[in-house]
Amino acid sequence: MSEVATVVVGWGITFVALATYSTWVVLRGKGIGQELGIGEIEQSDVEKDTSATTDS
Amino acid sequence: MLTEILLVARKDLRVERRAKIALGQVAPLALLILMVFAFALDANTSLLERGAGGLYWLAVLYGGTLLIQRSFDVETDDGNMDALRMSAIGMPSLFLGKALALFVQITVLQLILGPGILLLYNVGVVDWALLFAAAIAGTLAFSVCGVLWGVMSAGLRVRATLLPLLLVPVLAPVLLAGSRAFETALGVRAGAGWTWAGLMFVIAAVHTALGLGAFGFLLEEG
Amino acid sequence: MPGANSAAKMTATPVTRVLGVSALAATALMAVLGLIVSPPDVIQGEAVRMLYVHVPSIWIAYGSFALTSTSSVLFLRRSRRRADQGRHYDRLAGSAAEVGVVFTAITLITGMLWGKVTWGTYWQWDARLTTTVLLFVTYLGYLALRRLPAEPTVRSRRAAVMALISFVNVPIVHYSVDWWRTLHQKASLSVGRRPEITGEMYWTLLYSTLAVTILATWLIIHRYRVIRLEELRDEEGLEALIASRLNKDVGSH
Amino acid sequence: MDLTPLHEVEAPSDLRRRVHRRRRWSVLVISAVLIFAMAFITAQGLRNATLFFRNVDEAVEQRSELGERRFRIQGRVIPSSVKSESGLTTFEIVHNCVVASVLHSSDPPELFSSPWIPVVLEGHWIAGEVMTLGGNDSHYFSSDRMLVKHTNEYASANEQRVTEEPPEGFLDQCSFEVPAAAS
Repeated sequence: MSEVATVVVGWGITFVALATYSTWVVLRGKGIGQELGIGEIEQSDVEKDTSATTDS
Repeated sequence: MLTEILLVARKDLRVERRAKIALGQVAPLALLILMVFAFALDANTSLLERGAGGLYWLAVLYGGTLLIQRSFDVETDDGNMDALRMSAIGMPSLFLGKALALFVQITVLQLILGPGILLLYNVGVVDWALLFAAAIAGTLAFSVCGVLWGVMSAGLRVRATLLPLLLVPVLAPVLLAGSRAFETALGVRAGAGWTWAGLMFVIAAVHTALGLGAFGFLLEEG
Repeated sequence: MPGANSAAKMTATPVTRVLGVSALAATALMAVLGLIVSPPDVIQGEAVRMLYVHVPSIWIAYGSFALTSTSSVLFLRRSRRRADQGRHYDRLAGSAAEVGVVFTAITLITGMLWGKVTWGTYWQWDARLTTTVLLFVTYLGYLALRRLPAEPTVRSRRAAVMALISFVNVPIVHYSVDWWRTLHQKASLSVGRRPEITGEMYWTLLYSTLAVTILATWLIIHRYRVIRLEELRDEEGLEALIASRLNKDVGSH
Repeated sequence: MDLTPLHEVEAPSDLRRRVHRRRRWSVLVISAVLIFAMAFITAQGLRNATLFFRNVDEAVEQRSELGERRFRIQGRVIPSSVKSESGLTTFEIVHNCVVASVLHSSDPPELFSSPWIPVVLEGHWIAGEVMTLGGNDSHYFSSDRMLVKHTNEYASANEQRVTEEPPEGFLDQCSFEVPAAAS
């Protein structure tokens, strides 16, 4: 692999891993919140955060 | 305190002597593993000779893990843990006592494995003092770490897989140090065997200190 | 912070929303600085850009594990006085450890890629690499211990002790490059030594650390809240179970 | 499940104090032993026992002891000495003013071409007369594995050119002169 390809792969893995993990955390919180019937109250907040993380 | 330690150790050893798990099952199993290593490496003696130290400690790790598991299964069966807590024995004594009992058992295991590698792997000893020092240091580290991490997984339903997962990373340096020290003692590697033996003593000391401090937290359930 | 006893505090708050957006912006800027603005290295060329994810990741991992140990100590002190207290410290320890493990994994992966282009190998058993992978496995074990089905107090206490013991490895990992001869280069920055790194790269590295810190803080806060929700769910599930059992008993009589 | 209200089963205060005192004592012991252990490890230095590589000067010194055994050797590549021919690369490496000649038999990593780059080689000594910068030598190092050991120095390629000059102060004490590269 060339230097540039390595850098791209390395940064790519980092960002994908962090984005996946953040999304998982937020979605899980949202899921359990709904299950418990407290998600609805603050739903809009959760959604904002979801969109904020998945992009990164 | 010393009497308490001996009391705990004697209790564990008596349980062991009656059940004969260590001698009757674990030791033969460890010997079998030594044989299987020989098959895996195609009885290539030069390879076996060079790897003898490492294979020896791997067998000890395997047998030792079983013994550690066993040492705490005995405690958690039938609510023995509560009985122990209620007896006036102090936590440090309990920790040291159980470590002492494990030390004896692992030593017995090694007394069987030691001749095993000498005979099966065709190795000679060039430095007996180092060999014994390394064996003692390694056994100390094994038993102290074993008690500390054994209690961590004691009484949990998935302990059979959890204990090795927690124990192996901690014992990895001991395994490394033990293998290097043995290789020096068996004359297949020139190197600082005594430093490695020293490292195992340090690991044992650190874990003794940690165990003395932390054992109380681990046993006081709720 | 007597923690999360009202449900409304559970999900995102204005503060974390701001934090989340700034984490996003900060990491975007980090990519621009690290991948485009900062110069290539005189020897390593473009490969030097791995520095800006590799080094901040392990620092965040160290920091998270430090947070785990600190809150474990606080948890042990609290729960000693009363068994039902200090739960929030336990949750904090758990969330920080998980984030730490994620960043340790990133460090290992980026390190292997970087090693392939500069050293010419993905992996070597030198002191730094070996201790780092042990650190990773140890904290994986910690997370496994936290997940076990057991009484929460027992489990948390054992996990807290394990967190304390596991932290011993962190300084060993960090100083391994000074104590032993390793293939890995010495620490990029350390106290009391002149940084041997040119200005633009130095500032990019510091900025990347800041960006990743914001992201990690946001992650830890959210993970904390999710752990709290999981606990609530478990409690509620237990209550529902008891209720259904009671109903059945009433029915059968 | 334990239904007793927990605040009612608190230990009497004097008992608690005693427990606390014992705890403080054990914390002291722990930290003392930990510090001792750390000091021991650093002082005694496993650095000798865990040699990932030997520097050129040590490898030359321990030649008889090493014999034909495989080990890793570390030194900086002298740029003017590199010659490549039919898959074999010969060059000289230097550390602490001791020079060793190397015969390397696989493709070197990309960064090998940087002047004065430190490399770690895996292989063993072979007896044979060779001429090096440091004078005649009775052995050369036969290697089949090369790792480039980059340092923690980073410099912008925009500002600094790749120089053929040895790193500052690296060869100051040496008795030999290094000729400029043929390029």
